[in-house]
Amino acid sequence: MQYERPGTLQDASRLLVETQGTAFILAGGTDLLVRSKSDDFEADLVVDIKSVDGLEDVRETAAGFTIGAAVSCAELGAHAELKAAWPGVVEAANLIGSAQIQSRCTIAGNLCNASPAADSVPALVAAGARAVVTGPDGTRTIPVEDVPVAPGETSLGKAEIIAAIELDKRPPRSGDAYLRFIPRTEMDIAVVGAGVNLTLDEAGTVKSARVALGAVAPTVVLVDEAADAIVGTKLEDAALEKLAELCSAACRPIDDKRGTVDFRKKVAGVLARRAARIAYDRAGGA
Amino acid sequence: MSGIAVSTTINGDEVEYLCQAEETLLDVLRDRLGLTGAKEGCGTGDCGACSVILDGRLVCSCLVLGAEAQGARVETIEGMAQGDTLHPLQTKFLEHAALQCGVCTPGFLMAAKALLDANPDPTEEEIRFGLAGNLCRCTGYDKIVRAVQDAAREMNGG
Amino acid sequence: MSFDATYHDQIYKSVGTRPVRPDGVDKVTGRARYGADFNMPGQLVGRILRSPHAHARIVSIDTARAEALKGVKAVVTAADLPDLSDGDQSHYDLLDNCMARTKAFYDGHAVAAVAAIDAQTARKALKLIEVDYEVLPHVVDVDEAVQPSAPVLHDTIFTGGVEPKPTTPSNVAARAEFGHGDVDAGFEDADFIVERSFKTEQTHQGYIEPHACVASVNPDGTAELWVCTQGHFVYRQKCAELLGMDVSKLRVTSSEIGGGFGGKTHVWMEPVALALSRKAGRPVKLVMSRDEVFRASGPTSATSVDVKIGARQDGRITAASAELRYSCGPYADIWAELGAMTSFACYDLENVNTVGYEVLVNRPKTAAYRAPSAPMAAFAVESAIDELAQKLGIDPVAFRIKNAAREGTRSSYGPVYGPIGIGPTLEAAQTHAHMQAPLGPNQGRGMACGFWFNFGGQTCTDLNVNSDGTVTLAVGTVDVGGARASLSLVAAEELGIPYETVKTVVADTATLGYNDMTDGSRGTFSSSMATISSARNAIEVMRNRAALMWDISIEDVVWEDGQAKAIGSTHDNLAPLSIKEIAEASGKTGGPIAGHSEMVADGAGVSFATHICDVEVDPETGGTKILRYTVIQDAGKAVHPDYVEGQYQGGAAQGIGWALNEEYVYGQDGRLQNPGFLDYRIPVCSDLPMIDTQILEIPNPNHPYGVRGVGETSIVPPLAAIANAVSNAVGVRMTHIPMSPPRILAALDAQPTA
Amino acid sequence: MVEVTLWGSLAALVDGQKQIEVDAKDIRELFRKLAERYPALRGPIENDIAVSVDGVIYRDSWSKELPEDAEIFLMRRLVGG
Repeated sequence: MQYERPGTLQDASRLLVETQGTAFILAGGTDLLVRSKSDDFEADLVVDIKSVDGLEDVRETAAGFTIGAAVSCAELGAHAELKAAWPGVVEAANLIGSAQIQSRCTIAGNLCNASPAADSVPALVAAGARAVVTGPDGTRTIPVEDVPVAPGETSLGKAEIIAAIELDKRPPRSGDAYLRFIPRTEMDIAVVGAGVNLTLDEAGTVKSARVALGAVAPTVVLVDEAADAIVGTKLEDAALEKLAELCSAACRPIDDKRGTVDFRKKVAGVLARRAARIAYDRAGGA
Repeated sequence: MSGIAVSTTINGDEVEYLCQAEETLLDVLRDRLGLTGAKEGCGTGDCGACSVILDGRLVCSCLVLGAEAQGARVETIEGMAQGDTLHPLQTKFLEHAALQCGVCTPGFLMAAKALLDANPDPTEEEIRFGLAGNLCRCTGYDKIVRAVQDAAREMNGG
Repeated sequence: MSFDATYHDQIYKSVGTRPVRPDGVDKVTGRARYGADFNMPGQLVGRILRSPHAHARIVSIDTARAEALKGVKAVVTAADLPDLSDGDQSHYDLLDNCMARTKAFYDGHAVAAVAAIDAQTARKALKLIEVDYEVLPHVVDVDEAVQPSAPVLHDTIFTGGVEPKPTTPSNVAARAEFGHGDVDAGFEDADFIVERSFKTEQTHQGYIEPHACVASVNPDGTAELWVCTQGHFVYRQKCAELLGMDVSKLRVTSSEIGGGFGGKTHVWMEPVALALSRKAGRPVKLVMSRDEVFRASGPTSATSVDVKIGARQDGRITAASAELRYSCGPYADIWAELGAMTSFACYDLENVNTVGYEVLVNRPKTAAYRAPSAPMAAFAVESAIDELAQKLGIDPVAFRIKNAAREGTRSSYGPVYGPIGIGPTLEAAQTHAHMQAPLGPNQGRGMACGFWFNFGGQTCTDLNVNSDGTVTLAVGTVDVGGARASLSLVAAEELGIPYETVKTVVADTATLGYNDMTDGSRGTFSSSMATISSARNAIEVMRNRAALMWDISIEDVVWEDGQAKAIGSTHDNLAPLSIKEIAEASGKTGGPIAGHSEMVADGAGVSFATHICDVEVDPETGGTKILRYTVIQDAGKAVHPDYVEGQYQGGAAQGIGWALNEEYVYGQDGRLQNPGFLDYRIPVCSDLPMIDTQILEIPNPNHPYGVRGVGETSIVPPLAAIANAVSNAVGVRMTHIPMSPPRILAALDAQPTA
Repeated sequence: MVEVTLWGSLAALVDGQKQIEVDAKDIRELFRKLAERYPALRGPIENDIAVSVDGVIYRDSWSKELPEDAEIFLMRRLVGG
């Protein structure tokens, strides 16, 4: 195995283009190094992008936020402006693993690992986040939900690298939230995750909303019909029940070591309802 | 296969080593540098027994490549005491019997140090969540939490 | 001089205090050396190839390509180990578990091993070993394995303990029955009967330190083994027996041990490490990965238990019965028998009957896990007891007190009890503030009792008085959680000297006589007894030396407060001689001063505990939070109360994990789905509250200080205490452990809506 | 003469008897006489048996004396964690 630590995206991309063997991008490494412990794992090249120029910080722009691919989730949690604007995204990112994992893991890595249970992804999808993808053919910006295509698989080309995640500037009266269910209080993979992002009008009625679920299908599920069910409401009980019902119905989960189909369906609705309530409060809804 | 040459700082000392690309920082510390205080309990970042502080941040050294330590500052349990003076956390762990088998202790001490460095006066809940990445199977955590509380009190002059 | 082990009440100076442990500084500075922290010159890296199949015949193993790989120094299969087919069955099984001879019996069963110059080479070599398997049907579930249609693991096993002997082989290795009276008549006499079936899933001890050893076999056949173990003398014995070595040629040193809880009482890979070293002619280090620990060490049994208890309206139990099926892995053992013995041990019963069935399944060999087999039986029994109390409309604590065993009660496993602590722990629970604390919505309180036998066993210690009057105590029981501090306290107490002047070490097998393992809660109980004996022998020597120094008769010398005093009116001018003065003169008065002891430390005394637990259950997710937890247990005498509390808290925490989340999950293919700490969910710090403890001290009459074992009993009540709490919180009786959120939610959903 | 109770699986080895009278003053003598009378017990006595005397379990103590009126049980040797 070869280890490289390029200084530019171009060099990183070139290393990936030129390799004949199996290559992996290393940012936080909290997924890649775990996989590497398996006797079945083979890698010829690891490209560490932590020294790549421009990937190491969070930039606030007129349009919103650009989060470099090498920014650790712990650093996200310490970014006051980002946290104020997108508390749901940040809390989702901060749920990934322990303090030790937080020091290393990144949301771009969480996205590229393409686990159906990734914690930050439903929150990012609900937030309408975009991935800035750089490769030999230039740079393209795609919705975050277009990155994972199946468990462990992404839409990225061989030499493409996510350079950053972009989040919009917040309109007034907006809030987001992410909740997950785990059996313990820490250190687990989400059995179900739910992200809700919404904006209210001046009367406190939901003007727009996005609802995304994790760990209930092969990839993150954006539940438009559930979002529609709360638009135009003030999250009255009936609206929340409808939201929960539609979220449960949108699930296509499996039975596995972490949970059952029935459990995931039911809890997806419960969490979406609770997350919506938190997002609504954060948006200033009464 | 030639090794990767790494220059780093460990517990304040400049250290140079050669390692293979596959080797983790934990492998390097234990097998190449003889610093066996960090333990491998799982190899997958789930138990925290290999915790070290890398550039001021707590990490599982089993999830860091040895090559990544180039130019970094690494703190391990072996550097926690200053000469023959134990760190207050070490003293309080002893006084409170916060260890039974002791194999998780170096990781807990590093995690507790990182926690108190960032938050000198944590609540019980903050301590419990701050240490959630470190598994202990002997103590039920009770005496560990009390030791950290007491150390924080002492370090804050109280 | 014969040793008097009977209890004598006394005022203690050292025992009962809480000093810092002698091995503490090593452990907080990272200097303590555990299994994997030791290296030898020229050492190779060992790795084991494991079966990916739950059940498969090994048709052939071709190691040629692995052996040809550059850097590979030895490859070992069962063919390189002694064939014990015609010998003792338990030895055959033990070695077969270390390296499969004819069949792989579980996912993870070792089939071959390599020793190579480094980890990468060893990993490559494993991939070059070609094993031809004939995959066989498998069974992992304990209830499925007893069905006549189940695949049979061994066609040579016919259920034992059954007359007439069965004619067809079966996965039920043995049946064992206990009890007395007439349960049928007792149930006839009952006004209320509770009858229920319970299941518990398989759990692992979850020690943080994986198994690790370094083996070095010399060309002359002598060998050294550095290993993390609960009993290095036992490992020496077993390795020597399995490999056909002289015991004297194998020197075993126990490393610091990073947790065992019963899991490090058997050899798992140590004979393989020795075989690799012998073949390679170099030292070999063999360390299990966490994945290997889960797949191929010794978890506890999965169980299925049917319980029936009847009581009269007045609250007296009239009869109790249980049928218990315990999984053993692929080899016959006595786990169900222990479950059958312990089930009703807390109670005074006229009519009781328990039957245990040892069930073979395609899972790893079951090993002891802290009070082995008792927690599962207690879960079933204490759940049923709680339900019966509810039916009777009696407070669950009062109901238990009314039926509790006491001195003179014939236990459900046979013998009559001496003085015991079940009643006092229950009475302490009844008056504990925890019992009166208010509960909120979705919260529930549960309590339960637990029993464990405890035992003593073979023990040997050496106490050396150094030339400056300090003391070195060498013991042979591995220190799993602070025993060196406790034993130093005991030596200090007996000698009348300060704790700080005693240093206790764990000696290796070449420097001390045989000691049984640290299991059965025996470490402090038995080694403290031997330490007291050693100290008394050393005092005898020192009285002699003092007599010589004074030139008086030994009858005129007594030992008090760490010094020799001359008694009698003719000697009242003689100033006492301190241990230091006697030690300093020892070169002239007869040489080194030491006290030795070898004994069978019997009379451990049974142990009881009562736990109280409050939980809150989220009715929408089934998530359970432990709000408050209290442990009340009899310690006999708490030598070092910190470590007694630590045992109580640790056992409770393990029980909490078992009750709520820990379980082995097998796929349809018979492979373990969760061999790691990510999905085998042991409690993390944020999962638990502080765990309150109350130590009761009801002296054990068979120990000079009244000490009882304390290590194991604390894991017995939690499963039931938490199940009772959850059942009370949600209004549904929980019968399947762990009570994971999906199981709780499913139980709630299965309830008819009111 | 002491009365010894056999528990669990052991009774099957002595024709289903649960109680046996043996003239023995200590555990050594008890084991010797039981093994003479019931050869099937020889193996278990060697490896698997402990003796409970008035509720206290003795695993390895041959010299333990057996008072006439003592409650004596042969039990399985226990294992622990």
